[in-house]
Amino acid sequence: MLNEQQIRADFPILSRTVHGKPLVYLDSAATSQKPRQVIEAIVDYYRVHNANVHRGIHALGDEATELFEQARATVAKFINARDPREVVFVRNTTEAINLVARAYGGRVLGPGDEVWTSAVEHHSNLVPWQRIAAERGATTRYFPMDDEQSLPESALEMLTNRAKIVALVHVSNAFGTIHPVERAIAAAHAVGAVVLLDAAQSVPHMPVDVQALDCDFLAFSGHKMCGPMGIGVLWGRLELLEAMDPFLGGGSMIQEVFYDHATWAEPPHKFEAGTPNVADAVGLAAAVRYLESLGMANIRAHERDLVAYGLRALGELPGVRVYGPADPDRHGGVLSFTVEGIHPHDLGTILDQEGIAIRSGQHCCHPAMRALGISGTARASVYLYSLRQELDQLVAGIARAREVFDLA
Amino acid sequence: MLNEQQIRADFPILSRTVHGKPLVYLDSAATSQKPRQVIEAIVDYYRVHNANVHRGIHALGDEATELFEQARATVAKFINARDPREVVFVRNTTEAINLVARAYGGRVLGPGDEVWTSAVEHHSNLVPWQRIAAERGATTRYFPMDDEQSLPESALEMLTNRAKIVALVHVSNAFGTIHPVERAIAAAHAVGAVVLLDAAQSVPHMPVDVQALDCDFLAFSGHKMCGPMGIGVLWGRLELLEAMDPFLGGGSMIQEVFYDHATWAEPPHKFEAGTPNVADAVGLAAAVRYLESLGMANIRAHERDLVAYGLRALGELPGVRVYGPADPDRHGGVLSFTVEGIHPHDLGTILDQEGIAIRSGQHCCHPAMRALGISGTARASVYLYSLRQELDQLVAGIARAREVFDLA
Amino acid sequence: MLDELYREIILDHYRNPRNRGELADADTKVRGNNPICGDEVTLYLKIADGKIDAARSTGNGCSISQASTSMMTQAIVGRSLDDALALIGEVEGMMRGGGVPEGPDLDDLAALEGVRKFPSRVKCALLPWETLKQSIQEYRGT
Amino acid sequence: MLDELYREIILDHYRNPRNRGELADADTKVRGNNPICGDEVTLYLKIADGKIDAARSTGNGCSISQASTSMMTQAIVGRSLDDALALIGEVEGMMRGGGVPEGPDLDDLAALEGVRKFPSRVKCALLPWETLKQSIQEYRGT
Ligand SMILES: Cc1ncc(COP(=O)(O)O)c(C=O)c1O
Ligand SMILES: Cc1ncc(COP(=O)(O)O)c(C=O)c1O
Repeated sequence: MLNEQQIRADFPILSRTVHGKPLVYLDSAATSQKPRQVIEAIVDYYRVHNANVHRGIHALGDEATELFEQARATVAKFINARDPREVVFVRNTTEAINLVARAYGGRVLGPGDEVWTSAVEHHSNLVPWQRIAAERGATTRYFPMDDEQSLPESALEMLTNRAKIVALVHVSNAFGTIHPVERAIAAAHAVGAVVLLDAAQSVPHMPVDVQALDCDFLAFSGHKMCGPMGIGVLWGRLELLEAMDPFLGGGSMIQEVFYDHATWAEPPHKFEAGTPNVADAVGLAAAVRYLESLGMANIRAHERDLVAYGLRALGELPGVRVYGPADPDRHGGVLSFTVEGIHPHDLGTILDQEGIAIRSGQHCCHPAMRALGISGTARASVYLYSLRQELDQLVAGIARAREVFDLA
Repeated sequence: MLNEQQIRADFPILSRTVHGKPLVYLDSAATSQKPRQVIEAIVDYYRVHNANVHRGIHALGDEATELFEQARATVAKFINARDPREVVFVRNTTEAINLVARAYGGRVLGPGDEVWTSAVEHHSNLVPWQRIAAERGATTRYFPMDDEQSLPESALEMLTNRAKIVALVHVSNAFGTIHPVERAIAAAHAVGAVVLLDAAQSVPHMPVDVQALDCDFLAFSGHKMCGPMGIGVLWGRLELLEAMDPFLGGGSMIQEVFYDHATWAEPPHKFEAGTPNVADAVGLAAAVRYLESLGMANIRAHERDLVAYGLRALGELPGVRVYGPADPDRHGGVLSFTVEGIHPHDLGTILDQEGIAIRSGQHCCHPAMRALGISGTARASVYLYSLRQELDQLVAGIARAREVFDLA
Repeated sequence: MLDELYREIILDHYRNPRNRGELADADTKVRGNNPICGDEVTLYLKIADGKIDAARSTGNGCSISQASTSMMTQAIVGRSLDDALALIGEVEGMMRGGGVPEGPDLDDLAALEGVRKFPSRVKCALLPWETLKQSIQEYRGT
Repeated sequence: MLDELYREIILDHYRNPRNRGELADADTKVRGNNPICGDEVTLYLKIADGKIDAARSTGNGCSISQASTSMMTQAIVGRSLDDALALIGEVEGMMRGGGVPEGPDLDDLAALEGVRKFPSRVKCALLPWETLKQSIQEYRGT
């Protein structure tokens, strides 16, 4: 069980007001708020240790390098990576997926090959594959979704050995679905494909173990897990990272540079060109320690409770349709819904006047929305600091919106 | 004139000690220290405004978006860009150059075409061009350097209309040379090539006006100009940015996404895939305001004074050879030198014991070092918070090193 | 404050959009969309002698974008292309704090004034007007 | 503290490197480098019956890397490849806080112990030893 009061006191922003009302922040799937422990880690880095890394010789440089590599080790342990060298620091999930698309996909894909994703992917797990597939003469294919916006296991039979890469969202940001990725990973491996998991919405919210999952690449963003913006993680199997092309070229990713060619450093440095974002890597490590101090299983239990509560409360409202699995065991901290007669955008504005922050729209999932024949949904997403009482306020806000639109 | 005492009070790290001695930070070319104004801007962002941007509908999202776009406008004005849409936020100089290499170079380069850089480029302005040229069947060529490690104007005659891109360092991080880039830009334009300036070491240290320079792309890093790590800038002419391919694919950079294709947003968003580093963009804007409050011309005058002082002092030491122009008007805040009988690395360690942080090695310029037949240099680099007295300490430290090596 | 956004006249245009549907013999057909919220408008114009003879629209989105579209199709019929361009400018100006457009058939438009207090909704109100601008530019081949 | 790093014996090996130069009939020739500081070592080995018969080096770099190289070429001649591998392990261990290697021809090596208080210099001291490891692996074809 999480100590709600203590946790909320850790997040300075949660005590502010919006339009004169206390902030009810239900947009954590877009980005999470930051505890003071993370903010303080960044401040401490800049006030005391700041230097460039891996260029050593002076004390600050040594300290910064040690903090940076410790941050890598902290993240590696958090997702149970075999080796810290499997952790590449990037800006965000989007960059991580682009890195794999180009440096792995660009190497292995050829005409006739297939990249599989699903009907419910975030644009960040669609566009990079569309682009590299087009460049290499390969094809992108899509698993369909069932009527709970979940990946049906039967769809996995569509995989053949033409599939070289399977790139799947672990937990959907648009519908909250926790997809049965274990089966998908096994099915992909059975046809010889490697699997990238878009873990932007899973790593922040539940225990994730790359060895237990047996995936090949995992991508996630610091800013969605109590960490700072500007830092994200690509985890990859060491042997895959070693065999891959580099991504960006420049300082730090090289072994030796000549006028006519260059040789590459080993992973992870091979993929970290230029001055890395040391301060925010240090901030991310503080976020990981914060999450670990609460326990990822406890965080998931807290969110599961909220989602079960929210699914029930929203389901009782007239004209409300909630997307994603009805079973809270298969539903992450995202409540995605529509209210008949009120466009999600209008609902968002009305709730904002009550201090309630939700997100409305397509949630970077145009194709999925088009497939469902809707122009978007309203999305309330919870995190470790969210309260049942905030979902009550959401429900009251929806009632208010129905009044504004003369529906009540 | 800068108020030295007041400035030093703004930088918390400058009051720390190293090995029991007060820190003498002479490694600002690697990364600059951060004033409290910048640290506070980041803290304020996370404590009060944090949200994802461009996804609106709630007050925090509006505030974050406004801060982010204001930061863009602040940076645009700082370099005298015509339009804030010409400012693309990236991680660092390295990413900016890779972006142009791929999204512009990948589009315009073909067999027989040439990309020109110089003999003294940072790896970040070499490797991306080598890679894209190899991919497109084009050739990389290099302007030679004269015996002050400066670009000789006569070399510009080597350009023909096979040159499509000229990518030059504005101020050399390895030798401090302020290159005569205006002439190079005119020469490049005369043969129809576009010019990218690697301004990592110029924008932080002197007035830079993209319209006066008449360059086509400009790349620089926030962390070298009192700003946070993890944020950098690519400036490009709007019409070039509009004509370019996108770089990374994903959220925010799209107009519409379908299962089989996608269409792109306008610049700058077209190049900013995924959640941007809002907090550090806000921090960078605070850094720009800090620099502007001091005045870039004053900062340059301060550094010119230090460099003139340092060139004289180092030049008087036995066995010391200083690289780069002897004329301080053509020499940025970088003092790069060797001491006979003492390897730069050893010098770095000995100075570190005195609390003096310099950098030793090849400064990400392997080819230039190889061309000079040296295995590296020691580099002391100054910034707005540096003092003459710190250069005196450097000189005393070198004397101490000569003792350790029995040379005194 | 919400009352200023959701004025009765806006909700009326939202629920009962005017000039709704395709226009078979349209001279221009342009689609505009807002990638963030998913609002979309397809605008059909019939143009003769530099004048808008008919305007219809399809699409979907929030009350503001759809009401604005409906009001616009009412307001522009009978106007010259140059007048329409000027009107676009006036509506944009209103969103930045300028006055409300005045003239025949423009009364309803004043109801959009309240949108400017909701910065994230200004885009919604302007979507049809940007689509109109693009339609005129396409028609004129510029 | 500097005295522990720059012991007289290290400076001596730096100024007067032993076994310097190429080895014409070498069985292995391997180049190691440190991309950050530019230290480089090329190591030549003559190997017979699983034993190192001769070792020479070229290259350049800081006092620590070059002294370590010089000491290493002294220490390994006459040792079996397996003994050399074990010695690499001992030197690595010394850098992480273990004891100093003991045995014939190993006295000088103890002078490297002070390097471990300078974390950014450990890489310099280990460069020749890593190059040796790679040489043995190449020789054995693994
Ligand atoms: C001249 C020059 N170019 C490029 C870079 C690369 O900058 P960054 O590491 O911030 O990408 C640097 C700094 O290291 C530099 O000094
Ligand atoms: C499932 C999913 N994938 C990818 C992303 C992209 O993450 P980022 O914007 O941090 O790159 C997000 C968040 O927006 C997401 O929810």
